[in-house]
Amino acid sequence: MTTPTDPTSADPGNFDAYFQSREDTLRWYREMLRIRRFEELAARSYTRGKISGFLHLYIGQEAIAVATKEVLQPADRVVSAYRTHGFALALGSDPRACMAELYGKATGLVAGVGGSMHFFDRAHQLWGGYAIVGNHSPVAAGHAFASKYLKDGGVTLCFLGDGALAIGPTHEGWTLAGLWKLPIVYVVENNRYSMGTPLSRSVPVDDITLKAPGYGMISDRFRVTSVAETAERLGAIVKRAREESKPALVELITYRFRGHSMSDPGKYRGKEEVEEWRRWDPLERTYRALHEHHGLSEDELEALDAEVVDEMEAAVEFAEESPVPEPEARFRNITIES
Amino acid sequence: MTTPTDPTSADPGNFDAYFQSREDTLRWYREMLRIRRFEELAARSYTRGKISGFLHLYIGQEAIAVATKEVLQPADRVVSAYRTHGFALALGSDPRACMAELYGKATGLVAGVGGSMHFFDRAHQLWGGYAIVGNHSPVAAGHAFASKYLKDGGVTLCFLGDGALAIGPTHEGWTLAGLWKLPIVYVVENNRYSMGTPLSRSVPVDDITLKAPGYGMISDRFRVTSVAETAERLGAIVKRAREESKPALVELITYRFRGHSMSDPGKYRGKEEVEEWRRWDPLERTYRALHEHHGLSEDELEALDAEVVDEMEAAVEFAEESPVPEPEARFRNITIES
Amino acid sequence: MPEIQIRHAIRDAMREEMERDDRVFLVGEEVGYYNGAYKCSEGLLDLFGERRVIDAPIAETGFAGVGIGAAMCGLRPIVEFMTFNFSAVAFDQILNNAAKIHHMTNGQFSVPIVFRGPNAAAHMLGSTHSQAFEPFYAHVPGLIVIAVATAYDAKGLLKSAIRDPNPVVFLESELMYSVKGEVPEEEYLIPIGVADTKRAGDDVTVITWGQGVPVALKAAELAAAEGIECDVIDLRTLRPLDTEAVLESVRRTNRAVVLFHGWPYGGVGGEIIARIQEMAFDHLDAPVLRVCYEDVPMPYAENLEHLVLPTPERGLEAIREVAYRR
Amino acid sequence: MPEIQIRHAIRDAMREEMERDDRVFLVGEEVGYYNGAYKCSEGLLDLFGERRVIDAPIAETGFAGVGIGAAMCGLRPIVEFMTFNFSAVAFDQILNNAAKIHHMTNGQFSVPIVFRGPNAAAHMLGSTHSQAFEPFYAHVPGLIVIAVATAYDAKGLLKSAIRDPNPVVFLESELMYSVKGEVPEEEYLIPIGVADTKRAGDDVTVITWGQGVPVALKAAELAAAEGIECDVIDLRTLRPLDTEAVLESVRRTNRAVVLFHGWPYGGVGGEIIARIQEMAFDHLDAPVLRVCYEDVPMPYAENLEHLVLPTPERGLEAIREVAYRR
Ligand SMILES: Cc1ncc(C[n+]2csc(CCOP(=O)(O)OP(=O)(O)O)c2C)c(N)n1
Ligand SMILES: Cc1ncc(C[n+]2csc(CCOP(=O)(O)OP(=O)(O)O)c2C)c(N)n1
Ligand SMILES: [Mg+2]
Ligand SMILES: [Mg+2]
Repeated sequence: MTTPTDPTSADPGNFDAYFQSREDTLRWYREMLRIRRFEELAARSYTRGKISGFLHLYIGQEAIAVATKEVLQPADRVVSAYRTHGFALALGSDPRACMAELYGKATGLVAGVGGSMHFFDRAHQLWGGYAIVGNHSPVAAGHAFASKYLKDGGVTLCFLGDGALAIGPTHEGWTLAGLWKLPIVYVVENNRYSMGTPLSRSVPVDDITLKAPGYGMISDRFRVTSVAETAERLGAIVKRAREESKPALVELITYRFRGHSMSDPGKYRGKEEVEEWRRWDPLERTYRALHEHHGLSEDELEALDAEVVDEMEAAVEFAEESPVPEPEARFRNITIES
Repeated sequence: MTTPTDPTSADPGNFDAYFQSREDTLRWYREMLRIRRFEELAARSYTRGKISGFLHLYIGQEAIAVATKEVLQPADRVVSAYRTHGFALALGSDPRACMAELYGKATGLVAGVGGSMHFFDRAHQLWGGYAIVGNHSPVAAGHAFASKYLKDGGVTLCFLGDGALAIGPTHEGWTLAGLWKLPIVYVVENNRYSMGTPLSRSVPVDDITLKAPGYGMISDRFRVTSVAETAERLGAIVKRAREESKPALVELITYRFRGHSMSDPGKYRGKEEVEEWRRWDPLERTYRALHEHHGLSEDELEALDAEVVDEMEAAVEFAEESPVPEPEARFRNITIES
Repeated sequence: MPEIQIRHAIRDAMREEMERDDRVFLVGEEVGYYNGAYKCSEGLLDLFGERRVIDAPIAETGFAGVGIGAAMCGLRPIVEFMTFNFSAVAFDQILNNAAKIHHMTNGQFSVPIVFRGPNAAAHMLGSTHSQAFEPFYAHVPGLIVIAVATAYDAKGLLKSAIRDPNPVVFLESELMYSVKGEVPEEEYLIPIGVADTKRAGDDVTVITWGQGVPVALKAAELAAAEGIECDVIDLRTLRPLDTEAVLESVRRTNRAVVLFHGWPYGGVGGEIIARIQEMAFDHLDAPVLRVCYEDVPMPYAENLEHLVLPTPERGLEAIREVAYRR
Repeated sequence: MPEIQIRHAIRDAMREEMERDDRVFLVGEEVGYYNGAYKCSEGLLDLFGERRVIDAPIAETGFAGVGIGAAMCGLRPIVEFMTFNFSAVAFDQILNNAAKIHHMTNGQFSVPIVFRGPNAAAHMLGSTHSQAFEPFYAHVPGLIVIAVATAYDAKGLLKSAIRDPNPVVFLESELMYSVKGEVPEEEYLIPIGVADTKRAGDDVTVITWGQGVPVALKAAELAAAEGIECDVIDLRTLRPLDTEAVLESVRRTNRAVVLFHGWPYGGVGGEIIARIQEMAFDHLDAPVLRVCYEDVPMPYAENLEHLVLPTPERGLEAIREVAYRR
């Protein structure tokens, strides 16, 4: 396990410039917490047999989705793989619709036809939700192509896992982005594992940005420890992509605290490893910043948490009470009558 | 048009160390000439309607195939794309069988089922002959995998065009080679064009070896102006791949003097460009080295040429007189009875 | 009416639609400066410039995916595969993205895209370059699949395909690009999903499409010389199938042959037979026969290739057989 | 005989063949340290080490191609696709390299490789993860395609597949991995290309394979309760098809239903129908019907998915219909 900054060498409790604004810190905390509580409840529903199929939790990576929302302008698009709940919630999707989607209900984000892996919410700039590893890379390049073609000023942010680096479609999207100078930022959420496979068994190099020059892309690379820093550095890259219509690669080093999906016990990594990474959990650090640095009391923070839990419990209730799709729904949206 | 050394800045008539040995120079000249004359006659047969389908000529790139033969050991394998006549002849395939293959005759290299794009000659270390751009990259990695698995000491040399850099399968082969430390050398024959597309419209970078670090590969890059230099530098990389079981990338800058295939008039590039590259034609330079440096007379060189032409005319004659495959041949080698 | 080559009918369709709608663009290998590997886009770069006629590197998954992503944004991409053989490396994009995004997103997005290019065997290109791809695409719900055989159909259907809100796989033929046919000067569209009777007859129904059409017509001519009159139905659209047109004919002739370029197992041929026997069971006087490639990878040698391909003679034999005339 | 799960039958087949032949190795995502996404390779890494049980990154084209290249060198790779849905990104390797290299090289090389993994819908995985791939592969000459439905068949056929000199596509079922069945302790092989009658009857032939088998058997049970006795033929090998077994039964029953997991258009279902009507035309008393997925991308919602899938009830309906009992 290597990280750009050895987690033991710095102090995760050092609340630097990135936590200075009380208001922002509180807002980001709340947003990250919303994602975490949503997913914890989704996991509970899964365990209770109310949700089926695959359920991939984003717990540990929430800061990325929240930071993404910070840097987004209205014409921008977010495209991600199948670990998408966090993006949906951060971008503004209704948690009730999200939860109902997991339940396969008619009120779901895509009316129950997609499930956890296939979230799309156009109104909130979420352009997927792709479940075949890497196959969204050229599609996202296509969005950026359209932005350039239509001169709409939009930037596409395409998120992919460290597990998507070996596959050809990723490479082809990057190649066309580099060749055609598309306004796109490819963001590798390097959570160190693809299912049970550590980075060292899926990519020939540890530093993924070593790939950038071969595509004519600039790059950045850092560990995600706060929304603020992530938004700042990601924002700078997005700005350049927007202004110069040039693609870029960002490697975000992060960690998922749960298994790959609900069926994965995560035996391939030790407790200590997980514990070490927990010290850097952005949500946890933000909690401490609020508590220790901005003086929010435990009670205040608990009240906030309760509010968030209420919102998400309401989402669960909504999902449970929603009707299943009507039988005819299975024939909808196959082809469009012209 | 960019080249690592500007063709006008050096003197193509400077016969350096790479042409010192009279014997070697003569041998290499002959081998290159064999390929050129073979292909000129194939082109003639094509124009006469005796050969059909696609015919991709190697004229201008012959030094690469001849140098490859120099560095090969018995357990090694050569895998190439569809521009393969040169490799076949340099590696020792019977020119008669090669020509008969182009004619679609029963006596062809693969009994007439493959044609120009699908040459295979196992006995002479030619493992294809692949006509889908890039899809031999992982297959070649598989040969290298087998060498490592079986500890046979072999290195696989996988040749691909500059046009194969954008496609995913190339990337996946390189990734697995890098990850699994396979004894393979990927050689990009950068002849500056894929069909009518110049490098600048197919790859986001001009220096292809910029890609190597992203795959954990070492690399080399140079213009092909002689068999000797090519063999020396390629040989050094192959040696390292063999001894350390590590993949490498070599970019060879070269040029094809003919169109992409027989049906391509090559209008996308100017006469001057072609003329400029002709000054660097390794065959031409070797001729001049023999004549000017080693003192072979024009008559001697002409006699040699006549010998080679005779060999290739005999191949044409053989092809013309060979029988077409018998009808039953179309049901052969579909599946093997077990 | 002027006679033009199929390649020019295709070009004219693209040109007219590009003139009509700025959202339409063409992307593919050699479509611009080279004017198309088979000259189907001749002159378009000059007319529309690099913004709308885009030379792609060899990255079929990449530019198919870019097309899909652009279509989701409201553009109307035409993606040319130099041949459909090269769509195999983009298979996942077509199967999982083009075909399903409208469905998966509950209609939030649509993918109005055309994938076009030559399909099936040309002449002596060997096994990797001689394949018919309709069995792979017609199988997939969410796609429209079209195969054209005349200049008239090529132009009218391609224009409809470009305007269609769905992903369309549009199959042409390298061998037939220079075949000429009448094309009206005024604008016209041909509806997707409607078969066309290319020759009328009451004895045997011959169902065909794409490169099979001229073979079937020639076979019908041979049959006519023997007194067997064939109804030659050019399906034109393979998905959705114009089942009614086929059934109407079979109910009349009580005999059918399916003649096409492609391997026998399953595919469009199998589908047509399954539907005929299901929906016109009592009308059939003989089993429906298939005339197509032999079940082998295409050999390069001219004589072998000829033996593998469906010919008018093999068509005639099947027609005779279903008519019990051998 | 001991009863074991299908996943263990698969593992035992691989283990035995790996013990027998050092050239056999397993490569795929999570096959090693994770013991297989569906635990089909449990314990194999411990037994054979990293040389022979190889965790691959997500690069299906890459490791399928490596398998093909290694097979050409005389090795005997088993390539696991985590599910066959992910073989779509490796389609070209299977279509153009695995299937054709023996042919293209005039027999200089062979490709003794097995591509295996779960196929077709599992439970609520959505449209990208619920597809049946046999229509794509059974269409292609040069490939062998197998689909198994019992522990006994899985073990015996996988061992044969691993020893077979040809490229084999071996289709399993995620839903059925934990289904138990009797498997002899002593070694046995099942020949490729031979169908198996899973239930005997003289009224209606039900042709099925893979995940369709338990559905067909249940449908046959329901039919039996109504006095209709079904011959349930499990094809087991889809290419080459055991046409004789099908015809023998249909000539007896004069009625047939094809029941399978997968989309209707074309495919193995279409092929079987085409062959039956061609070769047993005079024996058929009713059209052959298909019971399979509805012609739509698979929806996620449980109720919708259930409606799309073939069920014993839908099987029964078709059986009744061909038996003219409704
Ligand atoms: C082409 C393809 N192969 C395999 C899979 C199965 N699969 C789904 S997710 C996954 C791991 C992906 O890991 P990574 O990209 O690192 O994303 P993370 O799960 O860490 O967010 C695998 C192997 C797939 N969906 N698509
Ligand atoms: C996947 C795929 N797409 C397209 C083609 C058609 N095609 C054949 S060769 C070629 C150009 C390849 O150029 P390059 O790799 O530079 O090799 P060169 O011809 O210069 O030797 C193209 C586009 C193909 N064979 N395979
Ligand atoms: Mg990961
Ligand atoms: Mg080139």
